Amino acid sequence: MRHQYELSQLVQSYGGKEVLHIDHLVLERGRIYGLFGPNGAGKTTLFNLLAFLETPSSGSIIFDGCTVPRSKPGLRLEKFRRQVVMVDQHPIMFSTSVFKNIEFGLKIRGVGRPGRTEIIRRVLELVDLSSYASARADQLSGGETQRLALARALALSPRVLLCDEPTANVDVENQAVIRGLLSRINRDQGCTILFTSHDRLQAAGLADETFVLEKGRLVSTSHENIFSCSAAPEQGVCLLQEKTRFFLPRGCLQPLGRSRIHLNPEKYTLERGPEPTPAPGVLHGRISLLLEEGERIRVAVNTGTMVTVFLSREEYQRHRLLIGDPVTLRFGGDGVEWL
Amino acid sequence: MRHQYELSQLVQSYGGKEVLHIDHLVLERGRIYGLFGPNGAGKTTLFNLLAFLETPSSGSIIFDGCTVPRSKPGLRLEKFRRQVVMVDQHPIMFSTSVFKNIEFGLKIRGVGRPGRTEIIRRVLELVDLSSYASARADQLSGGETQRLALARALALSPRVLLCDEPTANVDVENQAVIRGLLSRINRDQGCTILFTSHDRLQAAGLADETFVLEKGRLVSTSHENIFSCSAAPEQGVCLLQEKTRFFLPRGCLQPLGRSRIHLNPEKYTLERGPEPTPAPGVLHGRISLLLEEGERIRVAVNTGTMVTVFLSREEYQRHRLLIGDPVTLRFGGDGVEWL
Amino acid sequence: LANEKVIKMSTTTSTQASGLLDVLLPALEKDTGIQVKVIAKGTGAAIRDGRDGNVDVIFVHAKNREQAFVAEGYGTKRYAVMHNDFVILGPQADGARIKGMKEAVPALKQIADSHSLFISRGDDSGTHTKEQALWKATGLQMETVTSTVTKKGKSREISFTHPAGLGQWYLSVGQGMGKTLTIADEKQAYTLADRGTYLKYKYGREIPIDLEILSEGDPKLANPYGVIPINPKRHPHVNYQVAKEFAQWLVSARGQAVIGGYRLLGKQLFYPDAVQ
Amino acid sequence: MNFFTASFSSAIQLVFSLDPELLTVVKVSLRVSCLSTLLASVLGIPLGFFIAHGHLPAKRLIITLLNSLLALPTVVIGLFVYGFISRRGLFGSLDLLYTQNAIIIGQVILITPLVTALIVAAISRIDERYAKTARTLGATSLQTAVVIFREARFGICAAVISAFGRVISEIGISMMLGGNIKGFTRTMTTAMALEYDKGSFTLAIALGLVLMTISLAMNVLFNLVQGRGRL
Amino acid sequence: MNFFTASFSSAIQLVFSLDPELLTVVKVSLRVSCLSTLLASVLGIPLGFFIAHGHLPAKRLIITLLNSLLALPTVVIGLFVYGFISRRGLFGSLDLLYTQNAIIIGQVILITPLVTALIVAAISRIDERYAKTARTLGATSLQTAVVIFREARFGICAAVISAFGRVISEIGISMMLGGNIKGFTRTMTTAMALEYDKGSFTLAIALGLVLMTISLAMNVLFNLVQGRGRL
Ligand SMILES: Nc1ncnc2c1ncn2[C@@H]1O[C@H](COP(=O)(O)OP(=O)(O)OP(=O)(O)O)[C@@H](O)[C@H]1O
Ligand SMILES: Nc1ncnc2c1ncn2[C@@H]1O[C@H](COP(=O)(O)OP(=O)(O)OP(=O)(O)O)[C@@H](O)[C@H]1O
Ligand SMILES: [Mg+2]
Ligand SMILES: [Mg+2]
Repeated sequence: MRHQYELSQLVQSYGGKEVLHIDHLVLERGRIYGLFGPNGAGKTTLFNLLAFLETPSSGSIIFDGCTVPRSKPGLRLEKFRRQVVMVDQHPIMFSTSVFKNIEFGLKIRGVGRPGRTEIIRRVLELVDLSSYASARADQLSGGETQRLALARALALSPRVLLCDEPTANVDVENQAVIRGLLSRINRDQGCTILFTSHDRLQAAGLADETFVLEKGRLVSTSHENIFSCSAAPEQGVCLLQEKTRFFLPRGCLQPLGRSRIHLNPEKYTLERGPEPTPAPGVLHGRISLLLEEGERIRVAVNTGTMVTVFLSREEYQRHRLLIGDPVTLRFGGDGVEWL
Repeated sequence: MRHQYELSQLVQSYGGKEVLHIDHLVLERGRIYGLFGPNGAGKTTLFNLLAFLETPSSGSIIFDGCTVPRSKPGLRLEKFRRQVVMVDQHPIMFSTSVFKNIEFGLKIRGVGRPGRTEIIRRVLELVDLSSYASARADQLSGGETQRLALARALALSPRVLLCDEPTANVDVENQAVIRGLLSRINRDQGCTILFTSHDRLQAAGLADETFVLEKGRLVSTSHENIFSCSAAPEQGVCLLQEKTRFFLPRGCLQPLGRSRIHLNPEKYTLERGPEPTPAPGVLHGRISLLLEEGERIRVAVNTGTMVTVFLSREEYQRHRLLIGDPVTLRFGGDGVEWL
Repeated sequence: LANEKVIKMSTTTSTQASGLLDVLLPALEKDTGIQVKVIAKGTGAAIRDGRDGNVDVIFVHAKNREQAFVAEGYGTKRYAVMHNDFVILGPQADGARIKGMKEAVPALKQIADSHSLFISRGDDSGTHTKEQALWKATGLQMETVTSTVTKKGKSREISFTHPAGLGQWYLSVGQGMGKTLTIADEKQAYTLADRGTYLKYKYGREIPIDLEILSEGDPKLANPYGVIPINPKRHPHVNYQVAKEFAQWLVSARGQAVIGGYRLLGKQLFYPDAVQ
Repeated sequence: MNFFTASFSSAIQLVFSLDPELLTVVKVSLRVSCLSTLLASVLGIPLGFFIAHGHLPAKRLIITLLNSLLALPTVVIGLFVYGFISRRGLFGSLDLLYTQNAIIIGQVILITPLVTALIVAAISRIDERYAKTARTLGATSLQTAVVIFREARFGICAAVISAFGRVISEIGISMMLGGNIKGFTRTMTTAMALEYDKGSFTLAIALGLVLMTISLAMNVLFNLVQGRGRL
Repeated sequence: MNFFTASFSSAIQLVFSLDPELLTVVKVSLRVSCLSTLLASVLGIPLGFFIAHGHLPAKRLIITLLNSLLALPTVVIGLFVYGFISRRGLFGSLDLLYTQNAIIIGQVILITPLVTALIVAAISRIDERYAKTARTLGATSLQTAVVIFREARFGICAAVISAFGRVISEIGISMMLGGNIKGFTRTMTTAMALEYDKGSFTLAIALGLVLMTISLAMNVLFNLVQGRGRL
């Protein structure tokens, strides 16, 4: 049994509004998962459920082979919670010292004083906050708070670690440190890790697998290249982010008014050089970013708005693209989707 | 008189600890400034002073030609505050509706009801939160909150806008929107903008000028390539981020124990291809990222740790570097600094 | 504390506030070894305590109600212990011109006729009972306020009688003697008071009240006190033997001597009733 | 024991008889309690705000003193005020003693420390960032205070309600400074005390029940005014 | 007027004479007040926590009822308890009437609603994320409650201090259920009332001053125990 979580028909609603609806999802033990999605997609909501901090409106969660009972008043979920620690998006610190904030979870788990001191020393060092041990935890700066929250979670050596935007507000140096930390505890302790992020670039190397939530549902789009899109005066043309004119490919009708368009970064063709005449599905611009992401290369093309596409290493080597090179992107009807 | 702010000998201490110390700094009207620096460097502290929300321990601020009086109880700083709005790192929402949160500042400024409604409608649209107008503001998701906070500030058309990490927690699509918004209000309304960020890439195109704070002081380092650094067993070698061996250049002695090293990304030479023997000041690796930043190209080299350097467009065109290309970086004694 | 010789006594505030108990009880303890726990409250509440069996003995001044109390079997016997007297007080200016009048009833009538301010205790206390009786005797037109109380399923009427003019010249304050005196003094009004409290307020304080005795000595103004041990047949737990011993000591020559000898500010307050 | 049931039926009877005397007593009680709660709030809320938010050097000491004042007994307040407003006192000429205003003065002294202390507690807990946000949005000190009040509204309501509960159930001051004068300064509690002294417990409890009903009604009203939202 | 100065010197004299009678009275007062505050806290704090944090359907209604209970007059409580513990009452055989325990019972009834209501107010304002954080760190319900208490400590202290102030200055219940028996149930306030009844205002105020001093001392003590930290 290698399933850490198995979710079925998991729904969470607030005031009648469904903000999360997952039909089925299995998360395996000892892996690192990245969770992406726009604001309000339900990422934090999902984490709250996975950390047993809220009760879903309906649906079931199987954790480590045990069905999590639906919370009733007085029901004790500590058994589950002790194995899963969530690091909040905006972590909150108890109004005591940094040391005591970390000590809290350890005390609860009955770790003896010398053990506690040793663990606290170690985790503070990991996040480079050793000199803050006796500082007031609720007066730290934004990034310090974020790091302390991670240290507080790490001290408990959880089986599952849920990090809600672990590197937001954290400085570049420590972002690398945190990513290193996460992969290390995953490797050394077999800890299952889920994290959310809006920073694809930073997160790219970390996750073994990624999911995208959109309006509360798991979607297969990669969540790149989503643009607000309004109709231009001409027929069959729309304005991406009110700036870039885009001829819609044949067979692709724009919904009325403003809407959102998704240009699939894997379903396109790329040619070097500009194409002089505007044609359906065609965008041109200059290359602005090139980035290695695993076995593929991310290419950001400045067409007025920034459009991202992916190339395989071979394609890239064939094209030998440089920053500033003019290119033409051609999206077919299957590469364009309305959201 | 084009000076928006003139700061002299500005010091802020908390409990005897000096967290900010700026000898002299002039910020000009109508420009966009980026403020960078590691966690705890004092960025938020500086913003609090610039927004007249805290009183400096010592030093003076001249705003728009007027010296800001040192706050005494009962002193009215509203005159100044009405021109400067700060968007917090972790913005706090009043526990009313989204609409009323934005309305607050407008009401205070005596904007009439129809005017208010119109402005609120407009700014909500700007940050794509129109459908949330009647939602409870303190129950929004992380990124929604961030965007609402910006909208709340924009509604007031301030002369100066201070954004503390405006795009942290915001999704990719809206990050672009926010950057667009900031440059637009800067252009259209001549609003002076200061923002902090840890995301150099995102911020690159936005700022007219950038500053770096480090331990409360303005520094000239670009804050790139700062690594924790511990001594390796061999003489004259250190380990960058406990991973990459680095032979220190001649004349460059490592302080005892752990410390932090800065490799200046502008003081180096780059050569194509690997150099087989380890030599002082030399790192090699493969290119992992190429990014256009104004007139120069950012190059990230994966040497085990990620090292960033900058190339001018000409140099870049000369080298014709591709992702994955092996390169050698050579830092002289003046390119290496201990922090 | 299992002292057999401890009893609880409910009494009116006047016995305690006048200071009598402060000399009486030590003498009692010296003679008989009896310790008395004193609970001072309004006459009505004190009688109520006796009815409920919360105390062993009561020491009050409301003769009719005391007799009823014994008749209903709550107490064994009323021992007539002592009396003091009431006096009619008023401001020095004496707008109703009653100074020196020997008889209380005409004096009150004169107060009513001149519509001089009169403060009534209005609390159904012994003093109030006496006042109502005097007013009735004046032959003035009286008003009666009746309120109905449901008790044990039966309705019971409680009535108050007062001369016409309530709220104009006749104020009913519903408070203890001391507070009533303070109010009367403050408003420079007439009132009926027991002599003990008056003396205390006139001579026993840093700031004496201004009121003066304008009429005294009428036998109708006598104020008898009685002591009643609670009937053990009703309340088997009461310490009847000691309570009886206490009552008997009070009416003994020794007890009576202590009472007769008590001086407040050089003036005698209480007159023994059981002296042979 | 059975006087509970008896009291209950008396209370109902009292209320339904709409006894004019009862009505007067209720009216006096409500008027006095509402006014003194109002005055104490007007004094105590800003004061509490100032103590909690002003940068006072001796904040802790002030709070300790304030808390000690919560133990001020009604007798002391009664005598104190009496000293001032009695015929021989400083303000004797105003003829305040034994009026409803005298009760109000005493009760204001009684509950202002309570309101203040509870406001300090309610406001201290409000995150400083609310004030900061209001200020950066351009609020004056007063407008900032309004924001903080809105965030602390539940605590503030609790303070005001406690104060109201304290005064409407208060006896000592009403008795000493009001004088329990029938038709003028007789309140529900002094009427109750009087009934008790007379030994008519049933009526005393019946009045108490009426008082509780009124208090409940006031609270329901307050709750409606306070409106919906997070507690 | 000048009885204020007179009272002041009397108070000092009283304290320095270390009058054994005064000492007994103070001891009784402190014992009764401390015990009833303790008991009411033991009842009211968990109850308040439960009301604030439990997912009760009728939370708002319960709070309204609770607030109405704040107006419970001492006479009613006194009579109510009297009904139970008087000789003819349900618990008459326990011989509780006119003992310190009777006062404590009455006072606990008096202040438990106060403590509970103030605790509800204090705790409702604590950000839910504190509880959430504690829970994700593995805290049981009890441990979570402890965290919330620590964050709400200032409000909780205010509640307990108010309750203490209320009982130590309370007269009605002490008088009715204690009986003001010298040496046994005479508290500072009933002694004060007696002195007042006797017309010795000076002594009454002097006793009041002693009471205030004791209350101040208790508060300073409390402050020291409470320790440093944000208010
Ligand atoms: N307690 C709540 N009551 C009502 N609505 C809520 C509540 N919590 C969240 N929501 C709403 O549910 C939606 C999903 O919120 P959630 O916090 O899960 O988003 P998210 O994916 O974490 O977004 P972000 O990237 O901005 O953090 C949002 O639209 C939010 O406004
Ligand atoms: N109220 C305070 N009391 C004590 N120390 C404080 C207080 N506010 C900030 N500090 C300390 O001052 C330093 C600077 O804090 P500041 O918030 O300005 O950092 P920052 O540059 O904004 O960092 P970040 O990128 O993490 O937001 C930090 O070390 C912080 O712990
Ligand atoms: Mg979120
Ligand atoms: Mg900051």
